[in-house]
Order: sequence, then structure tokens, then C-alpha cells
Amino acid sequence: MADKPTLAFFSLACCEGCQLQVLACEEKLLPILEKADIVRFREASDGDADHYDVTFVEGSIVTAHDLERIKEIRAKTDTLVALGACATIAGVNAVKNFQDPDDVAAYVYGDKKEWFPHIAARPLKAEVPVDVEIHGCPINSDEFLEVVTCLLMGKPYRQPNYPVCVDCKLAGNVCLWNKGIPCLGVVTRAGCAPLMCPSAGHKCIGCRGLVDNPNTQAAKDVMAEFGLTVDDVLREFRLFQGIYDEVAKEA
Amino acid sequence: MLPQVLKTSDLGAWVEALMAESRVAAPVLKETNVSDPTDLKFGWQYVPDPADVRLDYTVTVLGPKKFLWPPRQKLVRYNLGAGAEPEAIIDHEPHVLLGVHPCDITAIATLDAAFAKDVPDPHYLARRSDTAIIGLDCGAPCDESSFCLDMGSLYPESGFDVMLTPLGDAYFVEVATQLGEALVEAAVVRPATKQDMEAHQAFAEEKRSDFHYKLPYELKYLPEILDASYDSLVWEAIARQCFSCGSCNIACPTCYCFDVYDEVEVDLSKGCRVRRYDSCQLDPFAEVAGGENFRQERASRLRHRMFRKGKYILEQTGRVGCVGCGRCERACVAGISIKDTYVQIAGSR
Amino acid sequence: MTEASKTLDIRVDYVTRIEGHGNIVAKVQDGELVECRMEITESPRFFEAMLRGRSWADAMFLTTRICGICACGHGTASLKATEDAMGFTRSEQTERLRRIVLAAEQLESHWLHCYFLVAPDFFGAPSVIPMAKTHTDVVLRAMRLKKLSHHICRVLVGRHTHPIGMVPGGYMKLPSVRTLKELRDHVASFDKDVQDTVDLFATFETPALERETEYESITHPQEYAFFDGRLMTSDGDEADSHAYRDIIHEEVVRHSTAKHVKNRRESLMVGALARFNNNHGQLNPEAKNAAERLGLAAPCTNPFHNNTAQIVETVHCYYDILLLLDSLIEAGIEDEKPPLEWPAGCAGTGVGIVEVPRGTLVHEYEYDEHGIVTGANLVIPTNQNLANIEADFRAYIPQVMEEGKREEEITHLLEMLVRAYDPCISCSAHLVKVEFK
Amino acid sequence: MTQTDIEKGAAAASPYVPKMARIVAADQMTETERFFRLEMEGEPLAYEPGQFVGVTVFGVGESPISICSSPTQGERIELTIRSVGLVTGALRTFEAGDRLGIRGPFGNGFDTGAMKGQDVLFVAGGLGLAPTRSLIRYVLDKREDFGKVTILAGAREPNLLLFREEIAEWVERSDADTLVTVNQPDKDWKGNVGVITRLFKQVEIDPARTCAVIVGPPVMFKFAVLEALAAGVPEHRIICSLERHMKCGVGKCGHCQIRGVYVCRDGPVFTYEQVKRLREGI
Ligand SMILES: Cc1cc2nc3c(=O)[nH]c(=O)nc-3n(C[C@H](O)[C@H](O)[C@H](O)COP(=O)(O)OP(=O)(O)OC[C@H]3O[C@@H](n4cnc5c(N)ncnc54)[C@H](O)[C@@H]3O)c2cc1C
Ligand code: SF4
Ligand code: SF4
Ligand code: SF4
Repeated sequence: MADKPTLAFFSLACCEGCQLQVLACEEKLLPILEKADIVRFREASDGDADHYDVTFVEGSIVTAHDLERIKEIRAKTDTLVALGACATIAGVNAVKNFQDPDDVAAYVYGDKKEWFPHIAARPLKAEVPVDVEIHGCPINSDEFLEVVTCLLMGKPYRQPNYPVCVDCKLAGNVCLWNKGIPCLGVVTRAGCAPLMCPSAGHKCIGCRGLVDNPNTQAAKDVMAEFGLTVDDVLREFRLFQGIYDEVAKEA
Repeated sequence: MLPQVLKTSDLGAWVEALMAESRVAAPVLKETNVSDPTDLKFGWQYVPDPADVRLDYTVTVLGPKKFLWPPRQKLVRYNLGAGAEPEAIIDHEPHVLLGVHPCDITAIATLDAAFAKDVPDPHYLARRSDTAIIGLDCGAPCDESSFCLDMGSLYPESGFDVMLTPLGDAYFVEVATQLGEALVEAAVVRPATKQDMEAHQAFAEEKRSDFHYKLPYELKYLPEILDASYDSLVWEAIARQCFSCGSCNIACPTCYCFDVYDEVEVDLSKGCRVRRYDSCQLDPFAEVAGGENFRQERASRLRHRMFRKGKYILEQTGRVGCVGCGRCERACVAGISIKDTYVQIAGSR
Repeated sequence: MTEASKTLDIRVDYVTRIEGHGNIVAKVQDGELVECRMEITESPRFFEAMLRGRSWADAMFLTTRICGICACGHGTASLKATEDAMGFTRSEQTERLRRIVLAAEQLESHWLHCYFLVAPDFFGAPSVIPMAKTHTDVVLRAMRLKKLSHHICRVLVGRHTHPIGMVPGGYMKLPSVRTLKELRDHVASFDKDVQDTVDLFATFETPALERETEYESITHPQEYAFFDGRLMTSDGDEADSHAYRDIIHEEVVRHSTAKHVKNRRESLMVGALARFNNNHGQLNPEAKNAAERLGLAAPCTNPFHNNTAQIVETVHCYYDILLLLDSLIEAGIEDEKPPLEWPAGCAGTGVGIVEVPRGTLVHEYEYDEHGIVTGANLVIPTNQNLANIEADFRAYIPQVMEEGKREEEITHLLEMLVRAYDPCISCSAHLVKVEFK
Repeated sequence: MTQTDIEKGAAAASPYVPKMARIVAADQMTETERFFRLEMEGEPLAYEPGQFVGVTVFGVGESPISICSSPTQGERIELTIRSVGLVTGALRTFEAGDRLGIRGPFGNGFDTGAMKGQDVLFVAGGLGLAPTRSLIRYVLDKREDFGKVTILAGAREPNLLLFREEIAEWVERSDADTLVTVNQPDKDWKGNVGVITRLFKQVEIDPARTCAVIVGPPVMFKFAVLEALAAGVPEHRIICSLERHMKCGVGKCGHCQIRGVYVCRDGPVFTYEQVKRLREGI
């Protein structure tokens, strides 16, 4: 890495909420600006460069054009960081993958659907090598800062590999299952604390994808005990795609 | 000091007096169940307002352990760059834990033993020695998950400075230490009368009849029964439902395993070493470089927890590793119960 | 005026995004505007299709992901639509809490836009980053204010981007009165920053452009409407929420993955200026005072003044939040529980309309009797403005060419016009490239 | 615990604060293993062969690393570190003059007292040579205290063999038998080929007076133990050093626990008899 590494931000199909989470680091971004040059970040400024030491890309690949772009970006980048659920596990964009693609386009654009070609939504890693993943929809500002700190120090970032339950208990939350609400925290990768959904009283919806080696069989059994059908369970798991694969395989 | 009596209506004033001296942590109402508003959920908190204290509480997700040993605790601070100059961070200030149930008093004694043993851990012990404990006796089990009677934690003989026994509209106040005496001096109390003594006695008798043994054997046989069950198929069967989510460990008042990692400030000028609660049920807990994981199977991890709670901690510290509070069972989405497991293994081989 | 400036070929890649990116194309040949359009090239995301099959309990999770900037607005509209379909009547408490969140989002978005993207133009800075050194106090104030709006959302709905905890029928977790009091005191301490913002923007000079258009917003007899009200336009149309199609006519255009919208004229405008023009009489006294200091009076037909109207709205929302907090604190917090089940046998259509920072937002869902979405339509504010932006360009490009402006000046002004609409943050930061031929 | 135990402990020094050490020599031994010689900045470390230290790279973390030197060599300590992750990876760039944090020494170390007068058979595979070297040097430095000394060392490939020059010196010694083998030879390799257990055929073991010190990766350990047992060495005189995940070094964090035993405190050196009873040991 050069003396002052160059950072770039891009977005593909997404809500750009993850870039907002980066902005939400607020004054904590200032020391980063001292240590690195942000050469591309449309949400705050303009400009560009031929090569990026670190590139953060949010959003999923949903068109042939996106595919070209991510390959171009990859070619100019040393370390590619996938930012947020859309980029890491395809996020909500993938909900359409479970419907007929033609019908999807027709529903929104009617007889003009051919004007807007699209492909099945996929995460970055489906098309190019990704070096670091920051999960979440949206990402957690603190985790972003941690990743940047690691990158600036040249040390690898290790993402949490334990389920949301751990942080949820640490926060002293009453488990939602105890309140009769099925929550995906038991199989979802942690890292969202302190802004995790269960702390706001809501079930975990699995936006950070599955933890390594989840016991999805147990998840299905427990959900079935709660009177949920396979369809219900799939719907729960499907919102952020990554989770879907595992469960669908077994369903 | 002879036993005293504190009127329930004077509790608030006492808490206020205590709060003038130091922070006071106590159970407060956290929320009510969304599907059943009569189902109250309590939690331990530093009390913002004396009126919030709820000594009628039953169970909490986390015990008062978190005040003695914060879930995330900074151990060492240092500089990055030339002179690291690492130095210990030992922060503590006097505080009072008000309303600690017998199981948690016992659990704190286990933690004391673990952290004082061999190489003492001042990060815990400094907080501990600055802690005053006001116990609160239980007249009936919290719920089906509790088996404190079995685990010998229902009648702690020490580990508290004051013990309160609820007697209708008053608390029977017993002082166990000098510190306890100082605490009670801040309260409006009157010496216990003969009637109070009788009421206290009646409470004890009722308590005796309200708690029932749930294990089919005595606690002292548990280590042996566990040993005999090591190769049992029970572990595999139970573990099939286990998510390895770690909730059981995190909620447990006697668990003290931790992870240690370094945190660096964004300007890369300083860092600190931090520890946080860890769980032996998590996948990477026993993994070493090269990918070797000595407790790869869910079943072996689950067994390890049950053994640790029923045997290892006892052997290590001389104090019970499980106090029967039932928190792990309540926290477990899969409904895995340590009590039921201990019952089950009695008959397995 | 030189011959060269009679020809203009503007091609701006990645200017705007509704759900992302867009380009501006404008061509002038021999002084005549021959081509002018706004291409929306954002990858299509098909939210309406994706909603089908989702349950009533998580329609909001999906739709908040349309936009990270207006997530609370989408959430609010989505919940209103679902509650409408369920036949659920919200409590006063729920409404007050939702209003605060919606107002906090206006603050967040307007401040972010005005300080981080618009202000650099007036300070002659390329972006906010160098301003951290040259205008430290302004940048620090901007950060403080942005943080304040974040803090409000954080306390009430966990976070601003993709709020959690608010659900159909109420809240999964209610704040305590103590929390609200702390929040109120915290919010109240920003009074000076809010007023200083008005003074700062009062010193900026707005470019001249007058083009009357149809202004659309919701309106409410008792208040400056954000959360609730009937749809209206300045041309005199009014409609109930279920009849929103009487005013909002959507149309698919080839060069845009975002649909265009029009009513009586070729285009209409939504957003802060439209709301100000339609409802200015109901602004609170502080906001009226701010409008005066900013020199903004209704009706205002200069689209550049959308930024000015945004500043007026920040003042309104800020003081409104304080009032709402006061009323909640006074009433105390009732331990209300949201329904956990879909009402048996209930099926039908629900519409939720709210004003989000960029204008009127409509969510319409059709539910079956199990509470599963069977059809959906979403009208996004920036889509509604697209045709109007094109119309403004048609009016403005000849005007600035007529005025004999220099190359860089035109570039800068066109940029500012795009920014004034605040179609999204990323686009506003992007330079408009002008090539003189 | 009594009140005084708690109060005494509250005033105790934190066991988690590293002491500073300066690197006096650093050498890349193989592609992945790096050798360090350290000098403590305060008091020198008093340690036994087989003990380990916690090595801190500030800002990155800490790793348990065996001391591979012997206390008979003087005050400086030596470490051999394989780069596998966060901390060990960061150490790749550390050079002479750089500073590190050191905690410890931790663990029990080899019971040199019990080995006195006995024959010692060393079986060291791969990185296992690091902790073993500490004892080998100790035994060779106090040669008259021990009986016959046999050293078996193995590596996957010749260029992965650690301490090559030192091994060559050991081979030269007349008071010790040293045999080396590699699994996959290269064209320059002249010595033995094959897994380390094959070397057992070439040595004579008097089971009545032999201590077998076996340290290496789990597979190697398993088969080397079988060889030693077959040669008649009793289980309590087969000695090994275990690797476990460790976070504190002082018997608290629970990571290194095997059943009731904390490897950092009760180990890392165990007899095979003990390990066998632990069941989860290997
Ligand atoms: C008693 C003992 C003596 C050792 N002696 C040496 C030695 O002389 N030379 C040498 O190169 N290595 C030695 N090791 C192994 C060394 O400690 C690990 O390789 C090192 O801790 C990995 O740390 P890391 O930060 O580089 O890797 P990480 O990036 O943290 O992790 C890489 C892998 O190592 C595992 N790991 C992480 N931390 C530890 C830990 N504290 N203990 C064990 N595994 C861990 C992780 O689970 C992961 O699988 C010894 C280990 C023990 C227990
Ligand atoms: S992951 Fe979520 S928050 Fe991030 S860009 Fe995608 S939709 Fe937005
Ligand atoms: S809480 Fe239950 S499911 Fe989670 S690790 Fe513990 S036993 Fe397993
Ligand atoms: S093991 Fe379970 S019952 Fe026992 S003390 Fe821990 S949480 Fe309570």
C-alpha cells in the first residue's frame, strides 16, 4: 500500500444506506481522512482515480451493466470490500429471484418490460473475488471503522462468527422466542450490536446472513413447534437471500 | 446488630439514602410481554429512581454478575508506535447490589473463588471488594426452570452483607457484616419484635415446603453421574436441537470464560486489550491454528458445558458451578434444560 | 454572444438516481434546444413485484430498503398502508411517535443536503471535505445537527437507516417517559444551531429562474402536513388517499427506469417548495420567522428555492418535535401492544401517503385474507419530479445562454439546479459536464 | 473465598499487562517460521524448558508461544513463530530493535527433575521441535545428569526443517544419537526418508529407563506414541506438550480447558497417561 492509501466507494443496485452509515461515522471519519485519501465517494464529493488501494462497493449485481462495472472496479482495486447485505449476500434484491423474472418486469413496467432487462440478483462474490465482507442491512458504522482501522494497520479483519444471540443476551434483552416471536438471531451472524433489532424489541430478520455452520435443522424444528409452516419459514429466511440457500437445500 | 424491620413504604427512602453514597443496582421492570401484558420481564440496572426498584421481581436474563464483571471490560491500555507503555485499567467505585436472590449470591461466591484462585484477577476482584450485597430471600421458586434447592444455593450462609426477607408489608433485615451494619444505618428501621421473629420463622417454614427437589439424586453424586455418562448417546440426542448459539453461557451467573482481543483507536495512536464474555458452545471456542478444533461436534461442546457446570468448576474452585437458577434453560430457544439433562443422565449409560 | 455558445451538448453520466443512478442529456443546436431529458439508468429493483407474497408483518422491512435516506418515510408510509388495509386505528401516542420520527428524517435529510451538498457551492468549495479546514465551525455545526437527527431516530426506532421497532399497529418497544424527557432536553439544546443555520443560508444568493408549475403535496386542516392529509395540487385538485391516481398519473418512459408522473400540466413538482407553497400558512411561528429572514414568500416559482424551503422546514420540524415530545411526556406513555396477528378474514387494499423530504410518497398494498401482499404500487417522490426537472432544463438552458454566461458559470448553475431538487445525495455531488461546441 | 482473599486479590498486579522486550535478533528460518531472540527490558525471565510466553504485538493481539531456548543458555529467550494468522502474521515484519510485549512464563514445563538419570528419547515433528529444542539444549548442556540421549526429528520437506545447523551440530556429537527424516525429499536430501515413526527401527530403547518426549502435530503424536508403547515405554514416561486455544495463560479464560484441566496452567506438558485419561486430549 502506498504511503497514503486511496479509498473509493461505489454503489450498484441498492438503497445507498450503507454509504450513509459511513457518513454517519461523522467526526470519527476525520482521522481516516488524515491517513487516507478518499478519491471517489459520490455521496460526499466528486473525483476519481485510476487505481484504488481499497474499494468499498455496496449493492448487488442485477443487470449485465452492473456485471461489467464490478469487473472494471475489481481490476482497478487492490482490496475489495463488499459493503452491506446487497453486496455480501444479495440482500433484499434477491427476493425477486424466487419469482418468474419476466413476470417481475411485467408487473412493474407492463408492456414496456423489454426496455429494462435484468438478471438474477447476486452478491459481488458470485462474480469477482472479494477480500473483506461487512455484513448488515445497513452496515454498522462501528464495524466499518474497525475494518478501516484494520486495513490501515495492514492487519486482517476477522468478522464475528457467532450468532446474534450472544450480543442480544449481553444486552440483557428478553429473548423474543420467550415472548412468542420467532427470531432468526439463533442462526444469523452477529456484529450488528448495539443497534441490533432485538434491542429495539424486534425479531432479527437475518440481514447479516448465516453464521458459519448454523444448525438450520434445529431452526426449522423450533419454528415448526411455533406452528410455522415450511412456507412461513422460507419466507422468513428469504428476505435476505444468503440465508435462503441453506434452508432451501434442506427443505 | 440484632435483626431489624424495614417497612415496605420506607424502602424508597432507604434506596435514596444509599444512592446518595454510591450507585445502587437493583432489579427494575424492563418490559411486559407483547402477547401477555401480565407477564413482567425484569432486569438488573443501576437504579435511576428509587421508585423503580422492584423487589417483587422473579427472574432476570442476566444476573448481577455484570456489575462485578462487565460483559466487555478493558484490561490494558497502551500506545501504538514507539513507547507502548502498557498499563492495567482497573476501574471500580463503591456500589450496592440490592435484592440479590440466594442463587445469585451463591453464584457470586463461585466467581469470587474462580477469580481469586491461583493468580488473582484484580480487574474482577477490585470491583468485587467495592461491592455491597443486600440479599433478598425467596419464598417460592421463580418458575419451573429453577432447581436451586437441588444445587445447594437456596440457603447461602455467607456472601451477603444484609439479607432481606419479605414479610408482607415489611422486610425482615438481618445484618451479616460490618459493611452491612453501615448500610442499614441509613434506613429507617426498628428492632424486630417477637412477632417479627415468628413471622420470619413462618416464612422459613413456608419456604421449606414450597421448594421441591427435582433431581433424583443428591448433588454430591452429580460429578460421578456425569463421569459415567461421558459416552452416553444422550449428548448426541440433545445436541441435535442445539444451535450452539451461546445464549446459555452468556445468561449463566457462574460462567466466566472470556475472549481477549485488541482494539485500536481510529487515529492509530492508542489501543487497549479488552475481554468479553465468551461461550464454550460457539464453534471457534476450542479451535487452534491449522483448523484443528478439539470440540468440533455440537454434542461434545454441549457435554463440556454440562460437565463444567456440574463437575469441573466444583473441582476447580470448590464451589458449585451451577446454582440452579434456570437462566440457561429460559434463554435457550431450543428448550435445552440443564436440569432435565441432569435428570436424564441419571438413567443413561 | 459568440456563435460557439449557441450550441450546447450536455451529457452527464450518473447524475441522478431514484433508486440509484441517472444521466442528463441536453443538446442545443443553433440556439435551439433539440434534446433534453433525464435518463434514469439505475438498475431496476422491482420492489412492487417483490412485495407480492410477503406477509403484512414484513412489508415494511422490504420497502425501507428502497432508500437509505428516506427509510423512515418509507417505513411510515408502508405501515400506514398496512394499517389501512387491516382497518386499524392508530392511537394518539403511536401517531405522535411516528410524527417525531418522520420529522427527524426531514431534519436529517434537509440538513445533510443543505450543509454537505449545497453549502460548498456558496463557499466556492469543491466539496465539504476541504471545508472541514476552511469553515470548521460550519462543518462542525452540520455534524452536530446531523447527529442530533440520528440520535432522535436512534432513541425512538433504533436507527435512522432502516428503522426497527415500529410495526403495524404501534411499537415493539416504547420509550419511557424518562427517556423522552432526556431526549427533549437534548433536542432543546440545539436551538442556537438551528437558528444559526437560518442565518447562514440567508446570506446565500439564489440564482434567478421563474417557472410556474403544478405543486403537489398533502394538506391537512390542522397542521403543516407531513404525516397525514388529503392529496392536493396548486392547480386546485384534491383527492383522498385511495384516489391518489386521480392526481398522480404514472407513465413508463424509455429513458428512465423510474416512472414519470404528471397531472394537469406536462409535469408537476413535489418536495419542500411544493409543500411550502401549498401549506405555508400552517408553519409554526418559528418557521414563519425563518421564512421571512430567508426572504421566502409563497407562491414561489423559483425551483432553486427548494433549498430555502428545506431550511424553513428544518425550523418547523425542529420546534414541532419539541412540542410533540412535550405532549407525549405530559400524557405519559401507555403500555400499548401492537397486534401480533392479521385480523381474521380481513382482505383488501390499503394506501399510505406521507410527505418525505423529497415530496409525496405513496404506498399502496393489496392484501389477501391471510395478510399476504397480492399487489403493490409505490410512487416515489423523485420520480414525480423527473418530468419537472426536464421542463426546468428546457426553460433554464436558453435563459442562461441568453444571459451570455461563461462556460464554467453555466456548468455551475446547472449543477446547482440539479442539486436544488435534491433528487438524491449522490447525484447532487456529481458535476454536470458541459461541452460547448 | 474469604474477604481477605478478595481484598488481597483486588490489590494484586494485573496478570494481563505485558512486560516489554526488545528483539536482539530475528531470522526467517523457513518461509513461514521466524526465529527471534529477545531481551527483557526489566528483569530477565526465569523459566523452565517447556514453558511458554504470551507474545503481544500491540494493536494486534497476543499469542501463546513456546520458549525454544533453554535457561542454561543465559538470560535471553528465543522463540520460533509460525505465521498462521493475526498476531503471528504481524510478527513477520518484526526485526532486531523492535519491541514486543511478553507475559509469562506460563505452564508447568518439563519435569527435568524426574528425568534425571534417565535415558531421554526426543521425538519432534515440524514445529514441535520448538518446545522440544528447549529441553534438548537443557539436557545437552547438563549432559552428565542424563543417561542415553536420542533425538529424532522430522519435517515434511527438507526446507521446512527447523534449526538445521543446530541439528547438524547435534548429529556431530558423540554423546547423543540424532536422526533426521523428511516425508518428501528434494534432490539435495541425503538423509532418511519417510514418516518419523520409521526412525524408531534405527534406535535402541531401554524401556525400563527411558523417557520419551514426543511433540508434534496430532497425527504424528498418535503414531509416535504407539511406537513408544510398542517399545515398552510406560505411559507415565511418555511425555508430550499440547496446543490449545489460549487467551489468558492463567487458568481463567476457559479456552484451553480439556475436561477438568487447564492446559495453560496444568500443562502444556502432560504424560501420555494423563492425556489418555482426558479423552479430549488428542
Ligand atoms: C502452549 C502453546 C505453545 C505454542 N507454541 C508455539 C510456538 O512455539 N510457535 C508457534 O508458531 N506457535 C505456537 N503455538 C501456536 C500459536 O499460539 C498459534 O498459532 C497462534 O496463537 C495463532 O495466533 P494468530 O493471532 O496468529 O492467529 P489467529 O489469526 O488468531 O488465528 C489463526 C488460528 O489460530 C487459532 N488461534 C487463535 N488464537 C489462538 C491461541 N491463543 N491459541 C491457539 N490457537 C489460537 C484460531 O482459532 C485460528 O484457527 C503455541 C500454542 C500454544 C497453546
Ligand atoms: S445492504 Fe441494505 S442498507 Fe446497504 S445498500 Fe443494500 S439495501 Fe441499503
Ligand atoms: S442456549 Fe440452547 S441452543 Fe443455544 S447453545 Fe445453549 S443449549 Fe444450545
Ligand atoms: S448452568 Fe443454568 S441453571 Fe446453572 S447457574 Fe448457569 S444458568 Fe443457572
